Amino acid sequence: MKVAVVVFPGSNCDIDLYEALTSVCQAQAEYVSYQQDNLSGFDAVMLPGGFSYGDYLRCGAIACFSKIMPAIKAFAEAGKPVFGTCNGFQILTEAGLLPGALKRNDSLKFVCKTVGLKVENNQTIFTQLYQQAEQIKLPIAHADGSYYADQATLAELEANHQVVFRYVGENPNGSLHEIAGITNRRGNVLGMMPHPERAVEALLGNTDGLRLFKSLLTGNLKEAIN
Amino acid sequence: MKIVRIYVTYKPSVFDPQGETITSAVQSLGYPQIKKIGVGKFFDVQLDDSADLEQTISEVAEKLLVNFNLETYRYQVLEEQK
Amino acid sequence: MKIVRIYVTYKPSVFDPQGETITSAVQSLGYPQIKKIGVGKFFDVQLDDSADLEQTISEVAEKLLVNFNLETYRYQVLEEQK
Amino acid sequence: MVTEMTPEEIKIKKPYLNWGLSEKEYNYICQKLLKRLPNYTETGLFAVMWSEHCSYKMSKALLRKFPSQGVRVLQGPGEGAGILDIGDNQAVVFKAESHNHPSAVEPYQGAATGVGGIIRDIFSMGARPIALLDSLHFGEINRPRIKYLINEVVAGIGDYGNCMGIPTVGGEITFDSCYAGNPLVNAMCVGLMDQNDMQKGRAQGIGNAVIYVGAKTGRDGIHGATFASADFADERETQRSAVQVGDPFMEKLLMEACLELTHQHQDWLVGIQDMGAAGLVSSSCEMASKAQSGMELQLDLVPQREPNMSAYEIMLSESQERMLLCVKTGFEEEVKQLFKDYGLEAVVIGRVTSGHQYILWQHGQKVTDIPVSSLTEDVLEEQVPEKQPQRIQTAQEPITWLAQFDVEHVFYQMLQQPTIASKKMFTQTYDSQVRTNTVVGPGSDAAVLRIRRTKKGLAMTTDGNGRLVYLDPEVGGKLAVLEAAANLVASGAEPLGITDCLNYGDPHDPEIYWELHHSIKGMAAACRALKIPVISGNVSLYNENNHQAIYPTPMVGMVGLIQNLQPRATIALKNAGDQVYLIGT
Ligand SMILES: Nc1ncnc2c1ncn2[C@@H]1O[C@H](COP(=O)(O)OP(=O)(O)O)[C@@H](O)[C@H]1O
Repeated sequence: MKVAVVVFPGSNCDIDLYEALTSVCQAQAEYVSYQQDNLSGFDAVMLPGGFSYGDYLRCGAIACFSKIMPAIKAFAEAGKPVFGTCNGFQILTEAGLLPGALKRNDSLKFVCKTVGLKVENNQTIFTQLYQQAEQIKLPIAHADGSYYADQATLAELEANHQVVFRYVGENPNGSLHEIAGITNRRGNVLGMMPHPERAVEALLGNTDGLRLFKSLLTGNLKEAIN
Repeated sequence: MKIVRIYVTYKPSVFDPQGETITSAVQSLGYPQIKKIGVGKFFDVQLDDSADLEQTISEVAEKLLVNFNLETYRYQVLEEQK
Repeated sequence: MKIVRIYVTYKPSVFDPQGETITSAVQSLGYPQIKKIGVGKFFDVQLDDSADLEQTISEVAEKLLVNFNLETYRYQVLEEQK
Repeated sequence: MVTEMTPEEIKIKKPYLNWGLSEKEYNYICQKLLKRLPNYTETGLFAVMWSEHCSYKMSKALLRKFPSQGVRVLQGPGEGAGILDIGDNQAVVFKAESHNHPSAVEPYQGAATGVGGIIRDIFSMGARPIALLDSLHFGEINRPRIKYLINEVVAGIGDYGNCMGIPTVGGEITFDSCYAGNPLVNAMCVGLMDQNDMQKGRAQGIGNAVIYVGAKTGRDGIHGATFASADFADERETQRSAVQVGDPFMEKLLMEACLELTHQHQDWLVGIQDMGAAGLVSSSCEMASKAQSGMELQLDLVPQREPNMSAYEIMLSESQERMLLCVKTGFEEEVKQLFKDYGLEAVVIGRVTSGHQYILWQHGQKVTDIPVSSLTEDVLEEQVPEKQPQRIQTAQEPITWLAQFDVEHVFYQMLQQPTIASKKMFTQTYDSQVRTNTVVGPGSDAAVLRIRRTKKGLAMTTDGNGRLVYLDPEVGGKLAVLEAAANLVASGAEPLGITDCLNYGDPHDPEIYWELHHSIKGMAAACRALKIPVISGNVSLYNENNHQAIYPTPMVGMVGLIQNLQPRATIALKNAGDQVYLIGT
């Protein structure tokens, strides 16, 4: 399996994703510039965290007009896995690949810390190695992570089990329904504010994110998601 | 040259933490006569006269400047310059 | 009840990285007819009728809403409500 | 545009006194260096280059006391940052910088641009910045203005580093009323590099191009020092602002582009330096001076954000996110294209020339023609009288004080001191983990970062204690170094080197100069005893408010090496029943 790590101007967790995939999981990964327009040869696409275009205007808003975006959309429409963390999640919502939006945290401040999460749906290609309802811990680092969608959208997300990760204990940003990560309807696009790529090595104190990458890399959950 | 001001605000149903924070800060500074402060942003767009104003503005707003999940907008032509 | 809208912008000499970035994004989206986009914020202040409008607004603007190192403001009475 | 004074009018009206140049210096420049009267632009260049901030004319003699040699030292003081050998052909690069005065005026942008500046110092050496630390000192938290300062400074530091994707991993925050009118905002950046990628800030090779890259030049921060004390009522009315605004997104692009240039195209590049204090003049003439070259610049080619800027304004502007390169003839187009790919503008603004003149052209006129070294090397070092403060003379005898007190009560009271209490509410707003190398983040003795693909780690800390230095500058200076070293050792690292920020009041006050002298003496003695060289640093003087100086506050930034990084013993107590030892005297 070969993974594309898309680099936008201002992305800064690109290396973290790449290293989690390559040096930790021994997978094949390549950086793909926002100026490219095709993703052929890749089996999965990941959008890293950071501050694309400085987060000017709105987080992720300008990045979703990059040349690579149509290719990412086509990739998602073909049912292949697309993953976005933090700014990557924001880009996916701005591009309409995921519903809703991410607002300024209720505290109005950037917050970097480790939070508790509950795995709400382990029937996805990204979470199949977690237990259903398992509690894990992952780092967050964002100023705009408060998930918002209107009531109808929220009801739909819940009904379709699209909420994959929910904050437990404390809601660090004011997200509605304590939402930390969601998929699209089909389950092949996952966006989440927490950073699993920061939790893949014992040396750095947390390995709860490792199974997300391993879930994806072991592949073959076709049955489970369809 | 025309200048068009586009006003963007949160939809009424969306909680605006900044507005809340500012309102309570103002009240604690001792201004009970202020009931509420809402916050928004605006964009002053300088346009060539040749441009189809209405279409350009609504396109740019809808594609880029406004996120319809959260926000709504209005605009106003500020001035026409020679 | 009155609503006063306070417009806050950077002073003309201050570098506005956000405006620059948005302008070039819009131009590269294919809108050469847009020459420049400036960014500002506004505050809609709901005031009791009893309040001394001019004084209250200038006080609140100067104490809280505006950073005079970089910004300047104007205001406008939007509406008077019963 | 204002008409500029003629050389004769300058001689008579002495505007340079307001720009910080003394009459003695002016006369020396006229009689000994130029043998003519300098024009308006030239006078301005002298004033800024001969300021303490750029020339260290008062502190130079004292800074020589620091040991700056050592087997690991690849680059000592004198460049953008110091460099130390850490084996395996790798090197660690670091420097600290103060942004006290800009932060007192406009705390958010002041702190943010301080961080931006120190990051440029690191990547201009060819290193990738891997960590940021800060050292912040504020007044007691008892007034809204102080709270505002704290929140804005912390937000400014956090937002800049977070956006750049450089983790802010450590630092210190203290509160004391002496900093109420003059907060201290010091930032340190640490970088990592392959030794082959080392760069220098020099311009040599006749005909080689001088290239300007990054943001456009505006009227930002011109005479920052004078602005810091300017009357704000005037600023409001004029609707003008000289505050420098940071653009971390631009800096991120600039950093990636410069790293690509220095790592992959060394054959194109001769030298690289950031435009920091005194912007274009200081970077260009320092680059020429270090290589004993001459330089000619065409100011009309400098990208400008505002119309009608004078030569003086262009040269002195402190607009942020700009770099100056010296590029070999024939590679100009390649360099321009490289920056264009990052969405950045690179412009040839001049050439290295034979001889040693510094020549500026604007609108077809030669506006400056002076020897390069007159701006950099010929600065008159200033002899400053010093005097031991009365309080120290009278406090020679230690007082023994034994009192009965309730240990538990005092313990709780201590924990409530803001200086001692947890700083989590601030450090949580810093991304301390981005780039996934942070083994130990904020809240420990020192931060620890691993070096990927090696077994090694780097530990780093900033420490300073103005109160101790105030009580006894020499002992306090020693303690600052010792505390930093102890923090590294407790984190399992061998201390390698020091950067510092020397924050003091007005050095023309003999007592303050004495404090500066004696605290440097103490620091230097501790450095020698521990064999830790000082490889970079910064001096910030005139930290006063209403003639009340801050405590003399030298900040020590220290970096150490861990040869074999394992999950470390960290500061947290682990198990009930574990024993606690007190080691030392
Ligand atoms: N207190 C100090 N201790 C050691 N070196 C210092 C000190 N102050 C300045 N230096 C060195 O002197 C040189 C010039 O410093 P500075 O003017 O601050 O550089 P920059 O223009 O990059 O800010 C640098 O190499 C710096 O490391």
